[in-house]
Amino acid sequence: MNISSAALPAHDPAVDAPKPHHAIYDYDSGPPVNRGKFAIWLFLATEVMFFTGLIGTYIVLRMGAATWPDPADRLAVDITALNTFFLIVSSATMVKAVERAMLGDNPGLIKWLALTVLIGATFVGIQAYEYAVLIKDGNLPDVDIFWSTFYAMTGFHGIHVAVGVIWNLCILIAAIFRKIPQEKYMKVELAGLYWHFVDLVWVLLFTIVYLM
Amino acid sequence: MRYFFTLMLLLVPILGVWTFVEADRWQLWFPQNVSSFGGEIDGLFNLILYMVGFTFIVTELALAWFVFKFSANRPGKAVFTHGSHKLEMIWTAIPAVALLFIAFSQMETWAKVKFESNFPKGGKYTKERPIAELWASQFDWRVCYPGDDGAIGTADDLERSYEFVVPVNTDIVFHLRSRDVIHSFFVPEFRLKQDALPGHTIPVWFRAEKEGIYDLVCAELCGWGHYKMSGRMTVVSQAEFDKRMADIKAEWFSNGKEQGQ
Amino acid sequence: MSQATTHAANSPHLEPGEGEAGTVRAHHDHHELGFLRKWIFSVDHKVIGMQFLFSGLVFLALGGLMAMAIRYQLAWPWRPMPGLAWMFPATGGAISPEFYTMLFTMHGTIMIFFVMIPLLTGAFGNFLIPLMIGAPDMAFPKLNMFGYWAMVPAFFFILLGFFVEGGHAAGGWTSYPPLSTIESAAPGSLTGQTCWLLGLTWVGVSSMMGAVNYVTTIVKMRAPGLTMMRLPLTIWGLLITSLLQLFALPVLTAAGILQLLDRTLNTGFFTPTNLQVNNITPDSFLYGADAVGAAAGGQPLLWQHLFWFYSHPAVYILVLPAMGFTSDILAVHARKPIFGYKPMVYSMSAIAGLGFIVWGHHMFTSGMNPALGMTFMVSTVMIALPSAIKVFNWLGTLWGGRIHLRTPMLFACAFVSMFIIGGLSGIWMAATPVDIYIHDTYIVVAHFHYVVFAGSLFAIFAAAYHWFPKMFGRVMNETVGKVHFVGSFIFTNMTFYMMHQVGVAGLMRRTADPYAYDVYQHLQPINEFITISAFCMFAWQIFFVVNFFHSMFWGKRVGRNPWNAASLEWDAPSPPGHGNFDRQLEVYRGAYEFSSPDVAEDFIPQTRKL
Amino acid sequence: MAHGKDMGYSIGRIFITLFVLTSVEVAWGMFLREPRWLLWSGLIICALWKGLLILLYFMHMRFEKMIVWSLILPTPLLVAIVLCANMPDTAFNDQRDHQVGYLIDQTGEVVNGLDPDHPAKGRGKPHGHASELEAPAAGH
Ligand code: HEA
Ligand code: HEA
Ligand code: CUA
Ligand SMILES: [Cu+2]
Repeated sequence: MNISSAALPAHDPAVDAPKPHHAIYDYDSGPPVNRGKFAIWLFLATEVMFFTGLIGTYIVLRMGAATWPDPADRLAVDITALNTFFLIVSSATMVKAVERAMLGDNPGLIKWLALTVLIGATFVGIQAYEYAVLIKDGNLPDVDIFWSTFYAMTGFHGIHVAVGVIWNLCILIAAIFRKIPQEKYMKVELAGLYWHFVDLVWVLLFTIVYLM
Repeated sequence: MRYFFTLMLLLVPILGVWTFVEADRWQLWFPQNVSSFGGEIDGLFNLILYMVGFTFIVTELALAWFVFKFSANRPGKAVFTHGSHKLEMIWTAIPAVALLFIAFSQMETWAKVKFESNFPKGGKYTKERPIAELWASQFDWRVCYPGDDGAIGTADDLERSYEFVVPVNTDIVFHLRSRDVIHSFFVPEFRLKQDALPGHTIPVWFRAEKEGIYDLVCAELCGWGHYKMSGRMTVVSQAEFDKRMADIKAEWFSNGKEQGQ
Repeated sequence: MSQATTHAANSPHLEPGEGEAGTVRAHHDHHELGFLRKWIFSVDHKVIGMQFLFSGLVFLALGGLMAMAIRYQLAWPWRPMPGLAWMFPATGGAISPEFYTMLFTMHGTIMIFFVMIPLLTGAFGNFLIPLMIGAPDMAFPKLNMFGYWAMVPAFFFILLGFFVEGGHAAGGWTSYPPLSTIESAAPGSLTGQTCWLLGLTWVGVSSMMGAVNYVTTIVKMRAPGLTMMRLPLTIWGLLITSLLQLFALPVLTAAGILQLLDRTLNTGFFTPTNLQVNNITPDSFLYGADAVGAAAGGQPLLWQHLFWFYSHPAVYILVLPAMGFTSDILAVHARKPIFGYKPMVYSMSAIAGLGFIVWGHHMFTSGMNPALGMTFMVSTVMIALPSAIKVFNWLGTLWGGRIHLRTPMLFACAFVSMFIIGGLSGIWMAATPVDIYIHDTYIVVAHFHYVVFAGSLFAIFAAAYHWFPKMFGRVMNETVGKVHFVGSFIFTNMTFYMMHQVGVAGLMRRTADPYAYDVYQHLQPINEFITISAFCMFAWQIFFVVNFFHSMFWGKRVGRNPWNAASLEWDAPSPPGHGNFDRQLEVYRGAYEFSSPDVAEDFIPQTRKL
Repeated sequence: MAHGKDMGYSIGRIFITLFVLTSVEVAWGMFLREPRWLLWSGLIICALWKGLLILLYFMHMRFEKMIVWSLILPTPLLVAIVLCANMPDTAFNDQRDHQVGYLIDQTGEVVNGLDPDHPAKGRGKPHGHASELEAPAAGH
């Protein structure tokens, strides 16, 4: 063989052996954004694409339908409108919670976060009630394409809300038992970003599914 | 060793080109073409073949040559360069032109075959009055000719399974439909393929220029029996076609409609 | 740059993401980890990479075995497979048509979702990203661990499918409805398809977690001085791949969930009304026939659009990291800087960007609006342009080099050689009128095996040989490696090149017995030739398997930097310990300063200050 | 800490605006059902406005750097691409035998299941009136 088998640099145990104890050299490069925030926005971008799949399906199917029932005839717009208000209120309380966390005001954080969790849970509860009534009336997802799309979209949004409630609840528990120090406010802010996103999706869904 | 590896890399373009040259001899080339636009499609295939074939030979030879030349044991260091702006421009611009040429050269034929606005007009068969409806289902083909009234979906329709008879040298338009899952109408000799989409009626046209019997192949996976979902495309003269239609009609009405169902 | 290079041993313990710029922090819990913490529930990116690597290899063997069964059937249809009568008692060892459809469906699914994506991004992505950017670990080590653990339900469901009634999914890896949604349409559509969908959803979850982590790590955790334009191309490939996954994959997840609803709740997103399967209207379509009916009235093309919106970018997910590996390996072993580094980065980005608007080329004959087909053709043809730039730059990198023909280099050259073949046949298919004829023929099969098998898998082999010393502190045996290369290269070409020819002759893919048609009968000898080549290729991989495992324990020990490469991973010990580096790195240049006349050696590590 | 200690805007003001917009939207949706274009454009404007407020203020995007924007900016483009490509094949596909939403009814006929004039003929039942409908005849 020719140069392809040229001698490789020799192994030197003194230099090359793995060292069990390393210091962690952690350097923060790139744009001045918190890593967590950066990651959560990436995640929200994937969520946008996920709901694009669902809402896009709804839009093209609806445009391709001969007729589309007036949602007001089939859905209880009034209590859902109330639910929409709830979600907006909970977004506002979430902002307050983040603000308190930034200021290092743990009791304030607990108060506002608890309120957020409560209102969020109410939203889920009302949606569950809405589903129960609809299902009792025989309006199952397999009845027609209106119901199929309705359940697919509101169902996945509902799951997102439930996840948000659980996430907030975890932070709430941490705040109660361990106290979230000021410099860790980012924990709250990340949950907040997700929570507002879920609210934002609902704003669009409510308009498209219930009002249009 | 470098001789050996260079030879291996060289064999790729050499044997690669050789198989394409010899393919026809081994019957590994297109089946005969009998449709009016098939020649154009073959031509476009060959046009791309020559263009990419040229690129293939040049790049593969360059690769083999570089590996050979520059793996030689020689003194000194490798050439120290980070690239060349001018070269980048050249090898961006030339392929760009070539690729745009390829893309635009395809459009006319595509429009001719698939655009509904380009379907043959004024002939015997049109989009509105097709020669037949071709139904695909797991795992067979059925043809539904209109009866005397020339319209499909009426009581005097004639149904026939497996064989689709059409007259030669005539612009044929038919409707492709599916009863269950997606299938695909494919006649290699016609260079024509179109999926049969359930819930859709897709108009398809062709013009067969040679009499004969051709295999009708299902080209989209449609279940376990996909491989045997064959049909037969029979192209006959106009006189023969009229006779066949009369036969089909006689058979259809003497056997009772149920049998064809 | 002003960052602390001193050992700030007493700095408070911070969680990742909260370190201020230039923080150096020390770990105090240096106790030995138990087996479980170290190998199973590890948060160390190197161990997680290994987990992906080994599960990927196991699935590679499984997918490869399925390919062998496929080839057997295509050469000698319905002939009992020797020694396998116990597996298929009903047929005496022969492959039934139902089983054949299941075979290629699962072969495609496993190879793409359980082999290539986990190997490229999961294994090499995990292992290389922190090392090549000089970071101690991923930005979110726990998330990284969950990324692998999300694969566990995926493994479970995809394997479960083989044992359910009716067998595994059999609608092709593309799973077009209504074949995949109507239970009576195919045996695999009973329960197998549901397992398939669940498995894919979990792969999606895993990829999403991984991708968020990779992008954050690459953007936020580069060593001081390592600007984006100094990153190795492997990292660029992985970064762009991750972005593709983030933006494309959720659409497939949504579509998969809709198909799951179609199957389980009888919705009808993808099923038009009034179908008659097996000549009867399926029960579930009839009003009142059973408790749950079916809301048909959907659109089958919708699935195809949503599926390909992901799965076309997915094929670039399969190739961009491979292109990155190839670039690195070519430069190192040719001792030359990458020719045109910036054009390489831009062309990868262009491939990814264009990759989002070409998916319709899989649907030219599907009944898609032909005007759409026209626009998709133009964008598809144009995607060859950035690929061309890459090919020419690889050739430019080789030109004037001092090439060491070691095994990784040979595989990398083979990648270039065979990616060209696969890419060029893509142009035929991109041309709409030509695709009318060649769609779903073996030309397509030849095309994508040239890019995914001869391309990406060869790049994975190259990467395995190249980074093996970093993973295990030992090199793989050179001679056996070369033997592995020679056989693989020859048999791969013998197997897949001839598929072009049978494709031009019109042979269709996904047919259990092509010779049921007269037009294809003369193709049997050539198919036998392909099959025998494929068997040889499969058998030849024994050289890789033995070499791999033998070298892991008994290979020749090497130092930190056996190839004299310049990028950061070679600065760490081999194998790197917890936290990767034993000093604070500082980066002064790009990763490809080979043969510079400024120094005596033929390379300047990124970290050396001149 | 990356930025100052207060949110940089009045939470109350944004909240009130959202509140009012939602009220307007619901009222609009309930009472202004004809003409369609007016209904839809009004609703879309309200929804987008609300969404933008949430994005800019609650999610703090107004105060974020370009890098954060760049993570989310590709999505509207991709959304548009997905929709545009699907429109001709699903929404405006004239090769379809039936438009979206057609079903087989009790009599075996293919009907428009979404037609509000024949709720009992198709399968959609109006909200809360299920008990008024007869149970369908079993078997087919
Ligand atoms: C790694 C995976 C990978 C890659 C990189 C590609 C790359 C490309 N693919 Fe491929 N493709 C697949 C994986 C891949 N594909 C798979 C898996 C399928 C089948 C799915 C299924 O149906 O099951 C498929 C199917 C497929 C089809 C559908 C065929 C059909 O079903 O009818 C088409 C059609 O346009 C296509 C086109 C292309 C093109 C144009 C490229 C281009 O990106 C290639 C660009 C590269 C080059 C062109 C070579 C290098 C360039 C030069 C040397 C310069 C000069 C060149 C010229 C001037 C021409 N591919
Ligand atoms: C990455 C993707 C990938 C890979 C690597 C392969 C590899 C192979 N494929 Fe595959 N193939 C697909 C993706 C892939 N394929 C897809 C997507 C389809 C379409 C499916 C569909 O239509 O739905 C397809 C379809 C397909 C068909 C068409 C079937 C049909 O349409 O009827 C054929 C036929 O010849 C085939 C053959 C082969 C062969 C012979 C190999 C060989 O190269 C395999 C050789 C095997 C090995 C090289 C593995 C060796 C094992 C090891 C190295 C393991 C080491 C293990 C340890 C260390 C533990 N494949
Ligand atoms: Cu019908 Cu394949
Ligand atoms: Cu593609």
